[in-house]
Amino acid sequence: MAKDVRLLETALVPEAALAAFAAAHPQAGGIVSFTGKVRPDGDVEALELSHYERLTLPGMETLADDTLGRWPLDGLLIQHRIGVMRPGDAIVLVAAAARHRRDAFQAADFAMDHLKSDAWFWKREKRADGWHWIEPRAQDHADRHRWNQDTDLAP
Amino acid sequence: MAKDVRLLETALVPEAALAAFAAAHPQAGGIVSFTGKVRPDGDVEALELSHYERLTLPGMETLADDTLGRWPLDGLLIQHRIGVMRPGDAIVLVAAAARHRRDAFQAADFAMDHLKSDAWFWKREKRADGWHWIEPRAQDHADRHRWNQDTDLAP
Amino acid sequence: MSVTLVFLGKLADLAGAPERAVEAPLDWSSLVEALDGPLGDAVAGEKVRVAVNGTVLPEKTALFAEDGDEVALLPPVSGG
Amino acid sequence: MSVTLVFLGKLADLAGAPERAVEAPLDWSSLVEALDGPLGDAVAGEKVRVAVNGTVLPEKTALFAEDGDEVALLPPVSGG
Repeated sequence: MAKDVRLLETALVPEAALAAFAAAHPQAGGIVSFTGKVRPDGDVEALELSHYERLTLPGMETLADDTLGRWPLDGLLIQHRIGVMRPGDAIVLVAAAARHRRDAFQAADFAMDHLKSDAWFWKREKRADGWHWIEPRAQDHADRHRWNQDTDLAP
Repeated sequence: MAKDVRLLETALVPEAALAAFAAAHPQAGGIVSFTGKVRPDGDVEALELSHYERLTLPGMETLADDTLGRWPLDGLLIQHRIGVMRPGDAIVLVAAAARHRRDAFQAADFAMDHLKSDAWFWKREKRADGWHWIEPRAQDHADRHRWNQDTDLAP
Repeated sequence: MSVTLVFLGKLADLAGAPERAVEAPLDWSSLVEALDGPLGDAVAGEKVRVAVNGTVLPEKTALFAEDGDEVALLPPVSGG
Repeated sequence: MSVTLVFLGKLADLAGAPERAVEAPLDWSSLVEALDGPLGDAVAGEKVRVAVNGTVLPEKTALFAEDGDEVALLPPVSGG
Protein backbone atom coordinates (compact mmCIF):
# COMPACT_ATOMS: atom_id res chain seq x y z
CA MET A 1 0.00 0.00 0.00
CA ALA A 2 1.85 3.03 -1.27
CA LYS A 3 -0.59 5.68 -0.06
CA ASP A 4 -1.71 6.34 3.50
CA VAL A 5 -3.93 9.42 3.82
CA ARG A 6 -5.81 10.29 7.00
CA LEU A 7 -7.81 13.00 8.68
CA LEU A 8 -7.38 12.81 12.44
CA GLU A 9 -9.80 14.15 15.01
CA THR A 10 -7.49 13.31 17.89
CA ALA A 11 -3.79 13.82 18.59
CA LEU A 12 -1.34 13.35 15.73
CA VAL A 13 1.88 11.79 17.11
CA PRO A 14 4.51 12.29 14.39
CA GLU A 15 7.17 9.99 15.81
CA ALA A 16 4.79 7.05 16.15
CA ALA A 17 3.36 7.61 12.68
CA LEU A 18 6.85 7.89 11.17
CA ALA A 19 8.01 4.72 12.88
CA ALA A 20 5.03 2.83 11.48
CA PHE A 21 5.58 4.34 8.02
CA ALA A 22 9.27 3.38 8.02
CA ALA A 23 8.38 -0.14 9.12
CA ALA A 24 5.86 -0.39 6.28
CA HIS A 25 8.52 0.55 3.71
CA PRO A 26 11.68 -1.35 4.61
CA GLN A 27 12.86 -1.24 1.00
CA ALA A 28 13.08 2.56 0.85
CA GLY A 29 16.57 3.99 0.98
CA GLY A 30 15.39 7.37 2.22
CA ILE A 31 12.46 8.95 3.99
CA VAL A 32 11.76 12.68 4.09
CA SER A 33 9.19 13.98 6.53
CA PHE A 34 7.62 17.29 7.37
CA THR A 35 5.85 17.95 10.66
CA GLY A 36 3.91 21.17 11.12
CA LYS A 37 2.86 22.32 14.57
CA VAL A 38 0.79 25.05 16.12
CA ARG A 39 3.39 27.66 16.97
CA PRO A 40 3.54 28.43 20.66
CA ASP A 41 4.46 32.06 20.12
CA GLY A 42 2.21 35.09 19.99
CA ASP A 43 -1.10 35.23 21.77
CA VAL A 44 -2.77 32.27 20.05
CA GLU A 45 -4.50 30.11 22.65
CA ALA A 46 -6.05 27.59 20.30
CA LEU A 47 -6.43 26.78 16.62
CA GLU A 48 -9.43 25.13 15.01
CA LEU A 49 -9.37 23.50 11.62
CA SER A 50 -12.69 22.70 10.02
CA HIS A 51 -13.19 20.57 6.95
CA TYR A 52 -15.95 19.49 4.57
CA GLU A 53 -16.54 15.78 4.62
CA ARG A 54 -17.35 15.45 0.93
CA LEU A 55 -14.28 17.33 -0.31
CA THR A 56 -11.43 17.38 2.18
CA LEU A 57 -10.32 13.76 2.40
CA PRO A 58 -11.09 13.06 -1.30
CA GLY A 59 -8.97 16.11 -2.20
CA MET A 60 -6.09 14.82 -0.06
CA GLU A 61 -6.36 11.43 -1.76
CA THR A 62 -6.19 13.11 -5.16
CA LEU A 63 -3.15 15.11 -4.03
CA ALA A 64 -1.47 11.88 -2.89
CA ASP A 65 -2.20 10.19 -6.23
CA ASP A 66 -0.86 13.19 -8.07
CA THR A 67 2.32 13.19 -5.96
CA LEU A 68 2.82 9.46 -6.50
CA GLY A 69 2.37 10.05 -10.22
CA ARG A 70 5.14 12.63 -10.33
CA TRP A 71 7.94 10.89 -8.46
CA PRO A 72 8.90 7.22 -8.10
CA LEU A 73 8.05 6.67 -4.45
CA ASP A 74 7.85 3.58 -2.32
CA GLY A 75 5.25 5.20 -0.11
CA LEU A 76 3.54 8.45 0.80
CA LEU A 77 1.98 9.36 4.13
CA ILE A 78 -0.32 12.34 4.68
CA GLN A 79 -1.93 12.89 8.06
CA HIS A 80 -3.84 16.06 8.88
CA ARG A 81 -5.55 17.14 12.05
CA ILE A 82 -9.00 18.64 12.24
CA GLY A 83 -10.72 20.09 15.29
CA VAL A 84 -9.29 22.17 18.07
CA MET A 85 -5.54 22.17 18.73
CA ARG A 86 -3.33 23.84 21.30
CA PRO A 87 0.08 25.48 20.80
CA GLY A 88 2.69 22.78 20.28
CA ASP A 89 0.21 20.27 18.85
CA ALA A 90 1.07 18.70 15.50
CA ILE A 91 -1.24 19.76 12.66
CA VAL A 92 0.18 17.93 9.68
CA LEU A 93 2.64 15.19 8.87
CA VAL A 94 3.82 14.33 5.36
CA ALA A 95 6.37 11.61 4.71
CA ALA A 96 7.73 10.30 1.43
CA ALA A 97 9.77 7.12 1.12
CA ALA A 98 11.85 6.61 -1.99
CA ARG A 99 14.84 4.84 -3.37
CA HIS A 100 16.43 8.18 -4.23
CA ARG A 101 16.78 11.07 -1.83
CA ARG A 102 15.85 13.81 -4.27
CA ASP A 103 12.53 12.20 -5.15
CA ALA A 104 11.57 11.97 -1.48
CA PHE A 105 12.50 15.63 -0.84
CA GLN A 106 10.57 16.92 -3.84
CA ALA A 107 7.50 14.81 -3.18
CA ALA A 108 7.21 15.91 0.45
CA ASP A 109 7.78 19.54 -0.51
CA PHE A 110 5.18 19.38 -3.29
CA ALA A 111 2.58 17.70 -1.09
CA MET A 112 3.07 20.29 1.66
CA ASP A 113 2.82 23.25 -0.71
CA HIS A 114 -0.48 21.93 -2.00
CA LEU A 115 -1.83 21.05 1.43
CA LYS A 116 -1.11 24.58 2.61
CA SER A 117 -2.76 26.43 -0.24
CA ASP A 118 -4.98 23.97 -2.00
CA ALA A 119 -6.67 21.66 0.48
CA TRP A 120 -10.18 22.13 1.83
CA PHE A 121 -9.47 23.40 5.33
CA TRP A 122 -10.67 26.50 7.12
CA LYS A 123 -8.72 27.76 10.06
CA ARG A 124 -9.51 30.03 12.95
CA GLU A 125 -7.43 31.12 15.92
CA LYS A 126 -8.49 31.91 19.41
CA ARG A 127 -6.78 34.92 20.91
CA ALA A 128 -7.54 36.88 24.06
CA ASP A 129 -10.36 38.71 22.26
CA GLY A 130 -11.99 35.60 20.80
CA TRP A 131 -11.93 33.56 17.59
CA HIS A 132 -10.62 34.95 14.29
CA TRP A 133 -10.84 33.31 10.86
CA ILE A 134 -7.51 33.08 9.04
CA GLU A 135 -7.32 34.23 5.43
CA PRO A 136 -5.07 32.50 2.89
CA ARG A 137 -1.45 33.60 2.95
CA ALA A 138 0.05 35.00 -0.23
CA GLN A 139 3.27 33.08 0.50
CA ASP A 140 1.41 29.78 0.44
CA HIS A 141 0.06 30.52 -3.01
CA ALA A 142 3.51 31.58 -4.19
CA ASP A 143 4.95 28.31 -2.84
CA ARG A 144 2.38 26.27 -4.71
CA HIS A 145 2.99 28.15 -7.94
CA ARG A 146 6.60 26.99 -7.97
CA TRP A 147 5.19 23.73 -9.31
CA ASN A 148 3.52 23.63 -12.69
CA GLN A 149 -0.11 24.32 -12.93
CA ASP A 150 -1.90 21.16 -13.96
CA THR A 151 -2.52 20.11 -10.40
CA ASP A 152 -4.96 22.59 -8.93
CA LEU A 153 -7.04 20.54 -6.56
CA ALA A 154 -8.92 23.47 -5.11
CA PRO A 155 -9.25 27.09 -6.12
CA MET B 1 21.57 24.83 21.56
CA ALA B 2 20.79 25.17 17.87
CA LYS B 3 23.25 22.58 16.58
CA ASP B 4 23.41 18.89 17.49
CA VAL B 5 26.00 16.96 15.46
CA ARG B 6 27.01 13.41 16.28
CA LEU B 7 28.94 10.44 14.98
CA LEU B 8 27.41 7.21 16.26
CA GLU B 9 29.19 3.91 16.59
CA THR B 10 26.01 2.09 17.62
CA ALA B 11 22.46 2.00 16.32
CA LEU B 12 20.88 5.24 15.10
CA VAL B 13 17.17 5.23 16.01
CA PRO B 14 15.58 8.00 13.90
CA GLU B 15 12.22 8.14 15.68
CA ALA B 16 13.79 8.51 19.11
CA ALA B 17 16.25 11.13 17.88
CA LEU B 18 13.48 13.08 16.13
CA ALA B 19 11.25 13.00 19.20
CA ALA B 20 14.10 14.42 21.30
CA PHE B 21 14.88 17.04 18.65
CA ALA B 22 11.23 18.15 18.44
CA ALA B 23 11.05 18.35 22.23
CA ALA B 24 14.19 20.51 22.25
CA HIS B 25 12.62 22.98 19.78
CA PRO B 26 9.04 23.53 20.87
CA GLN B 27 8.99 26.96 19.24
CA ALA B 28 9.58 25.65 15.71
CA GLY B 29 6.55 25.65 13.46
CA GLY B 30 7.97 23.00 11.17
CA ILE B 31 10.51 20.21 11.17
CA VAL B 32 11.87 18.53 8.06
CA SER B 33 13.81 15.31 8.44
CA PHE B 34 15.69 12.95 6.20
CA THR B 35 16.53 9.40 7.21
CA GLY B 36 18.84 7.33 5.02
CA LYS B 37 19.05 3.58 5.43
CA VAL B 38 21.08 0.70 4.09
CA ARG B 39 18.90 -0.58 1.26
CA PRO B 40 17.86 -4.18 1.75
CA ASP B 41 17.86 -4.93 -1.98
CA GLY B 42 20.57 -6.45 -4.08
CA ASP B 43 23.18 -8.75 -2.64
CA VAL B 44 24.67 -6.39 -0.07
CA GLU B 45 25.12 -8.21 3.23
CA ALA B 46 26.76 -5.39 5.17
CA LEU B 47 28.01 -1.85 4.80
CA GLU B 48 30.97 -0.34 6.61
CA LEU B 49 31.59 3.37 6.96
CA SER B 50 35.01 4.46 8.11
CA HIS B 51 35.95 7.96 9.16
CA TYR B 52 39.01 9.99 10.12
CA GLU B 53 38.84 11.30 13.66
CA ARG B 54 40.58 14.58 12.97
CA LEU B 55 38.43 15.55 9.98
CA THR B 56 35.06 13.85 9.94
CA LEU B 57 33.26 15.29 12.95
CA PRO B 58 34.91 18.72 12.58
CA GLY B 59 33.77 18.76 8.93
CA MET B 60 30.21 17.91 9.96
CA GLU B 61 30.30 20.72 12.53
CA THR B 62 31.45 23.13 9.85
CA LEU B 63 28.66 21.95 7.55
CA ALA B 64 26.12 22.50 10.34
CA ASP B 65 27.44 26.03 10.97
CA ASP B 66 27.31 26.78 7.28
CA THR B 67 23.72 25.50 7.04
CA LEU B 68 22.69 27.55 10.08
CA GLY B 69 24.28 30.59 8.46
CA ARG B 70 22.24 30.21 5.29
CA TRP B 71 18.73 29.74 6.67
CA PRO B 72 17.02 31.06 9.80
CA LEU B 73 16.64 27.83 11.74
CA ASP B 74 15.60 27.08 15.29
CA GLY B 75 17.70 23.95 15.31
CA LEU B 76 19.69 21.53 13.19
CA LEU B 77 20.36 17.87 13.91
CA ILE B 78 22.94 15.76 12.07
CA GLN B 79 23.58 12.18 13.16
CA HIS B 80 25.74 9.83 11.14
CA ARG B 81 26.66 6.22 11.72
CA ILE B 82 30.13 4.79 11.42
CA GLY B 83 31.13 1.15 11.62
CA VAL B 84 29.38 -1.91 10.25
CA MET B 85 25.68 -1.75 9.37
CA ARG B 86 23.18 -4.27 8.08
CA PRO B 87 20.45 -3.82 5.45
CA GLY B 88 17.63 -1.75 6.94
CA ASP B 89 19.87 0.01 9.46
CA ALA B 90 19.75 3.80 9.52
CA ILE B 91 22.95 5.49 8.30
CA VAL B 92 22.12 9.17 8.54
CA LEU B 93 19.52 11.46 10.03
CA VAL B 94 19.25 15.17 9.30
CA ALA B 95 16.52 17.33 10.80
CA ALA B 96 15.94 21.06 10.50
CA ALA B 97 13.50 22.98 12.68
CA ALA B 98 12.35 26.38 11.50
CA ARG B 99 9.61 28.91 11.76
CA HIS B 100 9.03 28.67 8.02
CA ARG B 101 8.57 25.45 6.10
CA ARG B 102 10.69 26.39 3.11
CA ASP B 103 13.74 27.16 5.23
CA ALA B 104 13.53 23.77 6.92
CA PHE B 105 13.19 21.93 3.58
CA GLN B 106 16.10 23.75 2.00
CA ALA B 107 18.38 23.39 5.00
CA ALA B 108 17.82 19.63 5.28
CA ASP B 109 18.26 19.18 1.54
CA PHE B 110 21.47 21.23 1.53
CA ALA B 111 22.95 19.40 4.51
CA MET B 112 22.19 16.01 2.94
CA ASP B 113 23.69 16.93 -0.42
CA HIS B 114 26.91 17.96 1.30
CA LEU B 115 27.01 14.96 3.61
CA LYS B 116 26.68 12.65 0.61
CA SER B 117 29.41 14.16 -1.51
CA ASP B 118 31.51 16.27 0.77
CA ALA B 119 31.94 14.63 4.15
CA TRP B 120 34.92 12.53 5.20
CA PHE B 121 33.48 9.04 5.01
CA TRP B 122 34.69 5.99 3.14
CA LYS B 123 32.26 3.22 2.41
CA ARG B 124 32.60 -0.43 1.56
CA GLU B 125 30.01 -3.09 0.95
CA LYS B 126 30.15 -6.76 1.70
CA ARG B 127 28.70 -8.95 -0.99
CA ALA B 128 28.87 -12.71 -1.51
CA ASP B 129 32.40 -12.36 -2.94
CA GLY B 130 33.74 -10.15 -0.16
CA TRP B 131 34.21 -6.45 0.60
CA HIS B 132 34.20 -3.76 -2.10
CA TRP B 133 35.08 -0.08 -1.69
CA ILE B 134 32.46 2.30 -3.05
CA GLU B 135 33.53 5.13 -5.32
CA PRO B 136 31.81 8.54 -5.26
CA ARG B 137 28.61 8.75 -7.28
CA ALA B 138 28.44 11.36 -10.02
CA GLN B 139 24.83 12.10 -8.97
CA ASP B 140 25.96 13.07 -5.49
CA HIS B 141 28.36 15.62 -6.90
CA ALA B 142 25.68 16.95 -9.22
CA ASP B 143 23.31 17.29 -6.27
CA ARG B 144 25.85 19.27 -4.31
CA HIS B 145 26.59 21.57 -7.23
CA ARG B 146 22.99 22.75 -7.23
CA TRP B 147 24.06 24.97 -4.35
CA ASN B 148 26.58 27.69 -4.86
CA GLN B 149 30.20 26.91 -4.52
CA ASP B 150 31.54 28.72 -1.50
CA THR B 151 30.87 25.81 0.78
CA ASP B 152 33.21 23.04 -0.25
CA LEU B 153 34.07 21.31 2.97
CA ALA B 154 35.99 18.48 1.38
CA PRO B 155 37.26 17.89 -2.14
CA MET C 1 -38.86 18.84 -0.57
CA SER C 2 -35.68 20.57 0.61
CA VAL C 3 -32.05 21.25 -0.21
CA THR C 4 -29.44 21.28 2.57
CA LEU C 5 -27.08 24.23 2.57
CA VAL C 6 -23.72 23.63 4.27
CA PHE C 7 -21.78 26.70 5.40
CA LEU C 8 -18.03 26.35 5.75
CA GLY C 9 -15.51 28.53 7.54
CA LYS C 10 -16.64 32.03 8.39
CA LEU C 11 -19.86 31.56 6.44
CA ALA C 12 -21.05 29.29 9.27
CA ASP C 13 -20.57 32.20 11.67
CA LEU C 14 -22.51 34.54 9.40
CA ALA C 15 -25.27 31.96 8.97
CA GLY C 16 -25.43 31.28 12.70
CA ALA C 17 -25.40 27.52 12.04
CA PRO C 18 -23.37 25.03 9.98
CA GLU C 19 -26.40 23.93 7.96
CA ARG C 20 -29.78 25.21 6.83
CA ALA C 21 -32.63 23.60 4.91
CA VAL C 22 -34.12 25.61 2.05
CA GLU C 23 -36.93 24.82 -0.33
CA ALA C 24 -36.21 22.72 -3.41
CA PRO C 25 -35.57 23.20 -6.24
CA LEU C 26 -32.81 25.76 -5.81
CA ASP C 27 -31.01 27.81 -8.42
CA TRP C 28 -28.51 30.65 -8.04
CA SER C 29 -31.08 33.45 -7.89
CA SER C 30 -33.25 31.67 -5.34
CA LEU C 31 -30.14 30.95 -3.23
CA VAL C 32 -29.10 34.62 -3.20
CA GLU C 33 -32.68 35.56 -2.36
CA ALA C 34 -32.74 33.06 0.54
CA LEU C 35 -29.53 34.45 2.05
CA ASP C 36 -29.86 38.09 2.91
CA GLY C 37 -27.57 40.57 4.64
CA PRO C 38 -23.82 39.96 5.12
CA LEU C 39 -24.24 36.24 4.48
CA GLY C 40 -25.80 36.85 1.07
CA ASP C 41 -23.12 39.39 0.20
CA ALA C 42 -20.37 36.97 1.22
CA VAL C 43 -21.83 34.07 -0.77
CA ALA C 44 -22.25 36.25 -3.83
CA GLY C 45 -18.62 37.45 -3.51
CA GLU C 46 -16.28 36.17 -6.17
CA LYS C 47 -14.10 34.14 -3.80
CA VAL C 48 -16.86 31.84 -2.55
CA ARG C 49 -17.31 28.62 -4.48
CA VAL C 50 -20.25 26.26 -4.54
CA ALA C 51 -20.35 22.46 -4.54
CA VAL C 52 -23.36 20.24 -5.16
CA ASN C 53 -23.13 16.79 -3.57
CA GLY C 54 -19.35 17.07 -3.33
CA THR C 55 -18.70 18.39 -6.84
CA VAL C 56 -17.39 21.94 -7.08
CA LEU C 57 -19.18 23.93 -9.77
CA PRO C 58 -16.94 25.61 -12.35
CA GLU C 59 -19.44 28.49 -12.40
CA LYS C 60 -21.60 28.88 -9.32
CA THR C 61 -24.34 30.84 -11.04
CA ALA C 62 -25.11 27.60 -12.90
CA LEU C 63 -26.32 26.12 -9.60
CA PHE C 64 -29.28 23.80 -9.79
CA ALA C 65 -30.18 21.57 -6.85
CA GLU C 66 -33.19 19.35 -6.18
CA ASP C 67 -34.78 17.69 -3.21
CA GLY C 68 -32.20 15.83 -1.13
CA ASP C 69 -29.19 17.58 -2.64
CA GLU C 70 -26.45 19.07 -0.49
CA VAL C 71 -25.13 22.49 -1.51
CA ALA C 72 -21.87 23.54 0.14
CA LEU C 73 -20.77 27.17 0.27
CA LEU C 74 -16.97 27.29 0.33
CA PRO C 75 -14.99 30.40 1.25
CA PRO C 76 -11.28 30.53 0.35
CA VAL C 77 -9.29 27.85 2.13
CA SER C 78 -6.80 28.98 4.73
CA GLY C 79 -4.36 26.11 4.65
CA GLY C 80 -3.28 23.45 7.05
CA MET D 1 61.88 10.43 15.57
CA SER D 2 58.89 9.31 13.50
CA VAL D 3 55.83 10.48 11.57
CA THR D 4 52.59 8.47 11.73
CA LEU D 5 50.95 7.76 8.39
CA VAL D 6 47.19 7.12 8.53
CA PHE D 7 45.64 5.28 5.58
CA LEU D 8 41.96 5.83 4.93
CA GLY D 9 39.49 3.84 2.84
CA LYS D 10 40.97 1.49 0.30
CA LEU D 11 44.47 2.81 1.00
CA ALA D 12 44.33 0.92 4.32
CA ASP D 13 43.76 -2.29 2.37
CA LEU D 14 46.67 -1.52 0.07
CA ALA D 15 48.88 -0.66 3.04
CA GLY D 16 47.84 -3.78 4.93
CA ALA D 17 47.29 -1.70 8.07
CA PRO D 18 45.49 1.52 9.05
CA GLU D 19 48.70 3.17 10.26
CA ARG D 20 52.43 3.02 9.70
CA ALA D 21 55.34 4.83 11.31
CA VAL D 22 57.96 6.33 9.01
CA GLU D 23 61.12 8.23 9.73
CA ALA D 24 60.93 11.96 10.39
CA PRO D 25 61.25 14.45 8.85
CA LEU D 26 59.03 13.58 5.90
CA ASP D 27 58.49 15.48 2.68
CA TRP D 28 56.58 14.51 -0.47
CA SER D 29 59.47 12.79 -2.21
CA SER D 30 60.44 10.77 0.85
CA LEU D 31 56.77 9.76 1.31
CA VAL D 32 56.50 8.49 -2.26
CA GLU D 33 59.80 6.68 -1.80
CA ALA D 34 58.55 5.05 1.40
CA LEU D 35 55.36 3.74 -0.26
CA ASP D 36 56.15 1.45 -3.14
CA GLY D 37 53.97 -0.60 -5.47
CA PRO D 38 50.20 -0.05 -5.85
CA LEU D 39 50.06 1.90 -2.57
CA GLY D 40 52.61 4.41 -3.80
CA ASP D 41 50.84 4.73 -7.15
CA ALA D 42 47.51 5.29 -5.44
CA VAL D 43 48.86 7.93 -3.06
CA ALA D 44 50.58 9.74 -5.91
CA GLY D 45 47.31 9.70 -7.91
CA GLU D 46 45.63 13.06 -8.33
CA LYS D 47 42.53 12.14 -6.34
CA VAL D 48 44.30 11.36 -3.06
CA ARG D 49 44.65 14.28 -0.68
CA VAL D 50 46.98 14.69 2.26
CA ALA D 51 46.34 16.16 5.70
CA VAL D 52 48.90 17.00 8.36
CA ASN D 53 47.58 16.97 11.92
CA GLY D 54 44.01 17.39 10.67
CA THR D 55 44.65 20.15 8.14
CA VAL D 56 44.19 19.23 4.49
CA LEU D 57 47.04 20.50 2.32
CA PRO D 58 46.00 22.61 -0.68
CA GLU D 59 48.91 21.02 -2.56
CA LYS D 60 50.10 17.68 -1.26
CA THR D 61 53.55 17.94 -2.84
CA ALA D 62 54.20 20.74 -0.31
CA LEU D 63 54.09 18.11 2.46
CA PHE D 64 56.46 18.62 5.34
CA ALA D 65 56.05 16.68 8.58
CA GLU D 66 58.25 16.38 11.63
CA ASP D 67 58.59 14.04 14.58
CA GLY D 68 55.18 13.41 16.19
CA ASP D 69 53.13 14.65 13.26
CA GLU D 70 50.24 12.65 11.84
CA VAL D 71 49.97 12.50 8.04
CA ALA D 72 46.62 11.23 6.71
CA LEU D 73 46.26 9.91 3.18
CA LEU D 74 42.70 10.54 2.00
CA PRO D 75 41.18 8.88 -1.07
CA PRO D 76 37.98 10.35 -2.56
CA VAL D 77 35.09 10.21 -0.12
CA SER D 78 32.23 7.91 -0.99
CA GLY D 79 29.41 9.60 0.87
CA GLY D 80 27.19 8.67 3.76
